[in-house]
Amino acid sequence: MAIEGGWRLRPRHHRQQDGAEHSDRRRHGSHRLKRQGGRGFPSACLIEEWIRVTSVLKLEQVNKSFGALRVADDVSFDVPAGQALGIIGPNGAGKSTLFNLITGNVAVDGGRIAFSGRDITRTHPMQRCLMGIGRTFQIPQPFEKLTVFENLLVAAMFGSGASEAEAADACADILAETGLVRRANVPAGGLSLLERKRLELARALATQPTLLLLDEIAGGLTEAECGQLVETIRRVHGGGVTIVWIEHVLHALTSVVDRLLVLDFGKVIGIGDPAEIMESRAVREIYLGIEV
Amino acid sequence: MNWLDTIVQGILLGGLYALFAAGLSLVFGIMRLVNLAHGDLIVLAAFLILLLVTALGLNAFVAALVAAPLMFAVGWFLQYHVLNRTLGDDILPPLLVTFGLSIVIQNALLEGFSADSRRIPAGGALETASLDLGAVSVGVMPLLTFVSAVAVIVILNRVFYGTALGRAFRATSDDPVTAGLMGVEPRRVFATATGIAMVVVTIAALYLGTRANFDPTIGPARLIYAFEAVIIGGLGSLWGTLAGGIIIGVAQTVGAAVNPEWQILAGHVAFLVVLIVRPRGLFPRAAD
Amino acid sequence: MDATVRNWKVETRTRASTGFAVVALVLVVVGLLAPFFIGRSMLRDLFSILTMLVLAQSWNLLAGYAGLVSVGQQAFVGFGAYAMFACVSLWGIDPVTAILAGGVAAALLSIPTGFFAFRLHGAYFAIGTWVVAEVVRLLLAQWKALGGGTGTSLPSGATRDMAVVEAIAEWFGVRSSHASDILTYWLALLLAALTIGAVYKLLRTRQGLGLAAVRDNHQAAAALGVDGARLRWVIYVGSAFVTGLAGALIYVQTARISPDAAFSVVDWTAYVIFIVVIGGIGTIEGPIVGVLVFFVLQNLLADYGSWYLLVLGLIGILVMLFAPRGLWGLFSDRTGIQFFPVRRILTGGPAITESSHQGGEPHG
Amino acid sequence: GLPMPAIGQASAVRLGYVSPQTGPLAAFAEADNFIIEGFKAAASAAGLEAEVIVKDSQSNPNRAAEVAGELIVDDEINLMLVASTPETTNPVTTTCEAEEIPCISTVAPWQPWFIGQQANPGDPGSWQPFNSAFHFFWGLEDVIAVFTNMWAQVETNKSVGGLFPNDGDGNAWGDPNVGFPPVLADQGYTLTDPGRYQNLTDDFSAQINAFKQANCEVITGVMIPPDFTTFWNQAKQQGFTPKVASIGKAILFPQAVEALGDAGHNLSSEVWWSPSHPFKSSLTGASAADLAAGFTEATGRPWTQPIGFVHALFEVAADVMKRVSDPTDSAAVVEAIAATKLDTIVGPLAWDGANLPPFAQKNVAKTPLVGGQWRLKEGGGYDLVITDNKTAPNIPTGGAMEAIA
Amino acid sequence: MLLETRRLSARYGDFQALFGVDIALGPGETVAVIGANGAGKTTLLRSIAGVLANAADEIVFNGEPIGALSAPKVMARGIAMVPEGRRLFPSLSVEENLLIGRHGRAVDGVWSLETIYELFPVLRERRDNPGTALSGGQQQMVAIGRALMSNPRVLLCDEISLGLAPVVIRDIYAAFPRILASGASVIVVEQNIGQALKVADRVYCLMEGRVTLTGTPASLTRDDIHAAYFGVAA
Ligand SMILES: Nc1ncnc2c1ncn2[C@@H]1O[C@H](COP(=O)(O)OP(=O)(O)OP(=O)(O)O)[C@@H](O)[C@H]1O
Ligand SMILES: Nc1ncnc2c1ncn2[C@@H]1O[C@H](COP(=O)(O)OP(=O)(O)OP(=O)(O)O)[C@@H](O)[C@H]1O
Ligand SMILES: [Mg+2]
Ligand SMILES: [Mg+2]
Repeated sequence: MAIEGGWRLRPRHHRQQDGAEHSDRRRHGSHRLKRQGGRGFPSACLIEEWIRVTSVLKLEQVNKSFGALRVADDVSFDVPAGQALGIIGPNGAGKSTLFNLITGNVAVDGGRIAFSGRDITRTHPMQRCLMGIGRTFQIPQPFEKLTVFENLLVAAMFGSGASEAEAADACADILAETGLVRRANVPAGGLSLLERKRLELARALATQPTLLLLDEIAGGLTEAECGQLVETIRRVHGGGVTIVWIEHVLHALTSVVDRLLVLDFGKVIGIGDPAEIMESRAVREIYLGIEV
Repeated sequence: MNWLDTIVQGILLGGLYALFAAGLSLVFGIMRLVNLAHGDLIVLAAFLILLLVTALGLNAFVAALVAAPLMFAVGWFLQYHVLNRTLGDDILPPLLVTFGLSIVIQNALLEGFSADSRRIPAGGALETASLDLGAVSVGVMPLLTFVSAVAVIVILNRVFYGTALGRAFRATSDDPVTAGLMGVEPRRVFATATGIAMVVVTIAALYLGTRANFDPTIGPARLIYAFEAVIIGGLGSLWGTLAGGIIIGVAQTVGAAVNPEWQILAGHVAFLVVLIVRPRGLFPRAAD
Repeated sequence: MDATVRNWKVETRTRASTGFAVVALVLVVVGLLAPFFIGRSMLRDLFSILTMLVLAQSWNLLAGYAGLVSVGQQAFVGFGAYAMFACVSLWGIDPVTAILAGGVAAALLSIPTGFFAFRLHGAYFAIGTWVVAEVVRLLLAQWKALGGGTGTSLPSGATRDMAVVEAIAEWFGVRSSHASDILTYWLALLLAALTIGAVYKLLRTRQGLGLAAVRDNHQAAAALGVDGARLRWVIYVGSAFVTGLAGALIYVQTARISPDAAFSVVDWTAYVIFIVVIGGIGTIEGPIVGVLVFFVLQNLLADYGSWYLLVLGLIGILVMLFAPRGLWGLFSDRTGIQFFPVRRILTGGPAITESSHQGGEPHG
Repeated sequence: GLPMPAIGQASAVRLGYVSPQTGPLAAFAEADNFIIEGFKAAASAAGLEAEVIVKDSQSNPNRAAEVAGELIVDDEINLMLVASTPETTNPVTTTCEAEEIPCISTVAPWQPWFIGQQANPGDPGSWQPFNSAFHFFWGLEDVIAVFTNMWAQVETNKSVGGLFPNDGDGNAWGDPNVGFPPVLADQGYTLTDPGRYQNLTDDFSAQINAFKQANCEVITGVMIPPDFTTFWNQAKQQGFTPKVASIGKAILFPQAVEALGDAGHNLSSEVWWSPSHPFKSSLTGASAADLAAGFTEATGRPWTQPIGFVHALFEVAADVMKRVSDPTDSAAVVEAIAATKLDTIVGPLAWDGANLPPFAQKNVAKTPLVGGQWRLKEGGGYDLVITDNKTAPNIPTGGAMEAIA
Repeated sequence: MLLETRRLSARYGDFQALFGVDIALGPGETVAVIGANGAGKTTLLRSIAGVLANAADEIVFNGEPIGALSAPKVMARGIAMVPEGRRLFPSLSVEENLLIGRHGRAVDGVWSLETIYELFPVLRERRDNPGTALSGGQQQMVAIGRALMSNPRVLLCDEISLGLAPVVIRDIYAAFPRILASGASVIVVEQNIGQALKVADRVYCLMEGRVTLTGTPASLTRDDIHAAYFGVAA
């Protein structure tokens, strides 16, 4: 299933090779550029930008309740550019809801969400995608009547603004990377659950996001598949993409993320170095179920 | 102008619409089946009652009692053998099949009963009898209609939200395959639901047929009010359907009181206004 | 690293479709020349077929591709027709210009109605559009200058005095009523060809793909950057425009209008739905097949009174039950033939072994 | 002693006939087959070779226009005949007028037919006569006269309630210029007209309240049967009991009156034709009573008023075709229609402009109209009794007006 | 044997997903089915449960051929399934979702609302919520509880640990002895091989619709499993 040539994140079509940022739509994307073109010295203006946009994602006292149930309780954290943040927590802690708040699928009750320095608290989900937030859904939501390949094309053409020809190449590569190439021309409605999950990932990648939100994509994979997935995510991350990953398969998660955040009853009860977090009493008790 | 009377007549009219809508509320609200033949099925039931009244000389109410199980069978059969095949996420197959059915019923009735305008005799005095309540006088038949509507809705509510059968109805409408894994026979459950809806249709037919003339082609005209009542009430909410019927009824009589030109329009406008304010109706189901 | 050879290819055209493009062109040309060699009665039949086809294509675009199942298209037929009548009868405008005005009026009407209808989804949308159409009907029934509920007729001679009718009459050497049939036929042919062309073009662009995505899952589509709302608006207003044009054109030929006729849900929406679904929804070929079947049935059965409608209803039911993807779907599934392919097939590269076993299925 | 050039013709005369044989208005056309069979027999006996091509409008105006087009273009008819309600007569007539095909129409009061086809019905100055279309029936002025004559027989306070729907008939009857209002005002009646309601309305409390307020003792209007039943029942429930109710259309057919149960007793209506009309068919020589009896015998159904008019339509067609030498010459056929002078089963008929305003004189011919009341028979069923014949004294009455109990 | 498949084949349209699969389950046994994505594990369970149509004698339960029976009939005989992807009923509350598990087979036994609330206490708190307003993991708990409500003789579990927090997985598998003690036999489909091997008496490995490996957990080596998964020796 390995692919020759490998897949890498290519610059969005409208981004100029010399590093000058012309797109008004995606000004915030420049931090990633810097990592890609890291060999040279960044220009002064880019440094400015770099400083201004140290955190790609910033949540300030975000609150959300479903009826009497508090699912986000004064959640505040930020994710610096290029970081990979893992989120763990018991079932029902509010992890997926947090993603829905970040992508705008669920409206916040209070608080502020900023993306690359811009307030996006009230921005439409579609706009957020165009700004560079890509996501997977925990319960896959493929376009069932479109083929797998067309599913990706949609993401690539609309999400990253690529032309159809460019998008087709990128999609084909992503299909190969995610092991779906065999199923490229099958309507997505005929996929098995795990194939659907891969499609979720592939589609999110095809939008060429600067921030990638992954919701439980490693569950149900065999060891080998899991290893491959981790490789993929590492590579994407290496390409400069900021990642937030919700996962219950801890060994996969901890092998990628730089920081770990623990959520319980909608509250952030810990954030920091993965190893430390995993050792913490709270996590061992409420999440791993190890008696202490 | 007598506003009290206008409102009271509107509420009573709402009872009639709610009765038309209650059967629809079951199939549309619970199975998400847009039944365009609903109006024609009411007319079919009315002809059935009429047939029983004229052929056997039964009283209209007794005839309706006899017709109800027959209509239950019709509904059961229809759902089991025809409509079940159209269910799914797509609203079009049921739309088309029931539209075809509507045409078939209308024209079959035309062939069988001609285009004559008929009426079910409700037993002389009852049709024109009324209760004088001082400022307003309330017709006995409209009052009976309203009371029947409320009774139908109370009973249906108990069945659908308080029994294992009702649970099976709702589960099947969500996901027939998984319901099958629970031991629910989806085809039978839907057939039973439609059968029950047809019993309600028979009750509606009794009042449709006794209050005014009907002919084979009169069904679709009332269908739109029934749909409006179901939608502004909120999908799956039977009380909502009653409320929806009353809103449309009152809007119509108030509109007419201003000027009869606005009577029907006012009902539609009330529907539009409710949906602009609450796009999912007054009492939407939590999960949809 | 950049030298990776890419041998992926994306294909949409099929051999049948390339051949068909030529055939289609020939058909249009033959259609344009038809008045030279066919009689008037055939011309009128073709006119009805073509106008119904336009209605069917625009409803299909709406329901089959955008997932907006409207039961209220008669609003635009009627409104377009009434606008045309007002232009001709009240303001003395030439009917051909008035047809355009009818289309524009319908498009304008679609803006406020869309504002309302887009708050609704699925079955709600269907019923909502129906109610809106009723409201428009009831409002126009109050327009006393055009006869209120009674209706009105075009001034006699209005169609005979249409621009170019006289020229056509001379050219063909026919009576002016025949000449106006020729003109309306040409307009219908033009409208049908342009509608099909425009729909196909739209579907082949990225917007077409976006449309399919939104219809399948609007939440996921939004999360991938597809502007579903804008797409829906474009489609809704566009199909209202086309429907309005068709309505105005139809009533130029009928020459008499009344609210019940112009806003008939059965004539302008139910039969259209019937046509599309019988033929195959979500395909461009479907409505074409459907409209032909419909007319054959009508001609065969129309003299049998209520039996005609009864049989029509039964056929609709049977097709829906046993060939839910319509007659064209049935054919296309068996043969894999598509004249208007829109599916993008990825070929080349390593190991795309399976291709879809439903290869014939378009996004429908 | 008329010359009969039709005999020498190579091809048969082609008559197109459109009527609502199915759909809600089908009751109007129930005698079509019976009449057409009779016509064919009589015509061939008289040596007229005529082919009748019948089309069903399905009670749908769109369909009516379409089949009219087919008759003209596909079947190349020489003369169009059309009957029964403006929904069918108007689209067909409009098509014929545009195609310059001669057309004779009936069974619709002439105002909705004539005015309803004008481009701007609201502006009498703009009304144009038709070139090829002709109509025979009575008009609103007749029904108004008949109704007021009937009302005059009963002691009332001259306060009238009007029920006019927003359709072809209702708009004509309620029209402030040509309808009921000006005439009633002239005759000293006060009319309470709450406004045009839509057909198939389920509640008439607004109208009932208005009538009660105005203390109306007379009710009139032109309603469809279900609406009248709804109104009549609701009126009784609300304690509103007028002395006279003269209603057009709704109680035309005996079945519709029977549907009211006992509440139909003494309702009054216009009578266009009945078996007791003292006229004979020019085609078959049968009297009105013969025709009605023949229909009942053939079909087992009671006679209805449209029978006479549909028959008369074919009488006129036969008469016209006898008088033209070339039936394909539209202009000649039109001329022949205009020159018609015929004693038909619905009375003497001529497009001579008698009793008509100038604009309609060319295209309309009037037939006599009287008034009648439905009376409960012993042992069920109703009889239509002619109670007023001031407008047509040659038609005998069968009794005097009675107030509704 | 309590349940056996005999040369079981299954297809979706033109696409054949299973080719002559033989597996067997004894009373009180736990059998694990493993295999790569798309190997046909779900298809196998769906065939047994009666969701997919088969020839009657392809599946034998208690000596009776049940391959041709519909899902409700299979369920009434005591085979309950926890479907892949949870599939709760959105218009039913959590409690109703559990209760409907008894619809086709209301057999008294160990499992009742009470014991299931004991097993998953969080469900008791949310009993009146619509089923789908729960988190993914909570939904999985409801799905398991719902299948247990009929006190089945055979429980089919399709990837029940998918998406669950480790503590919940532990709890669920901790419940296995209780499930088995109540007299039920279990087929688990698991990607989590470690987990599967821990609970299973016997393991079947599927690859592209065929059984490529059978054995007891103890007898299987890593290499065996790898080979069975991918058709090549590691
Ligand atoms: N409804 C369907 N229509 C067509 N093909 C299907 C359908 N469901 C499953 N398949 C195909 O059948 C094969 C077996 O699927 P199945 O769901 O049984 O796999 P699985 O072993 O459960 O995989 P996973 O681990 O991904 O859940 C797969 O290739 C899948 O794509
Ligand atoms: N639409 C909704 N309405 C009401 N309650 C909801 C809704 N969506 C989620 N919830 C509730 O919010 C809480 C958090 O749900 P969420 O899906 O965010 O959990 P999670 O942390 O992702 O859990 P898991 O790891 O199991 O996926 C749960 O208790 C759930 O029941
Ligand atoms: Mg989650
Ligand atoms: Mg599976």
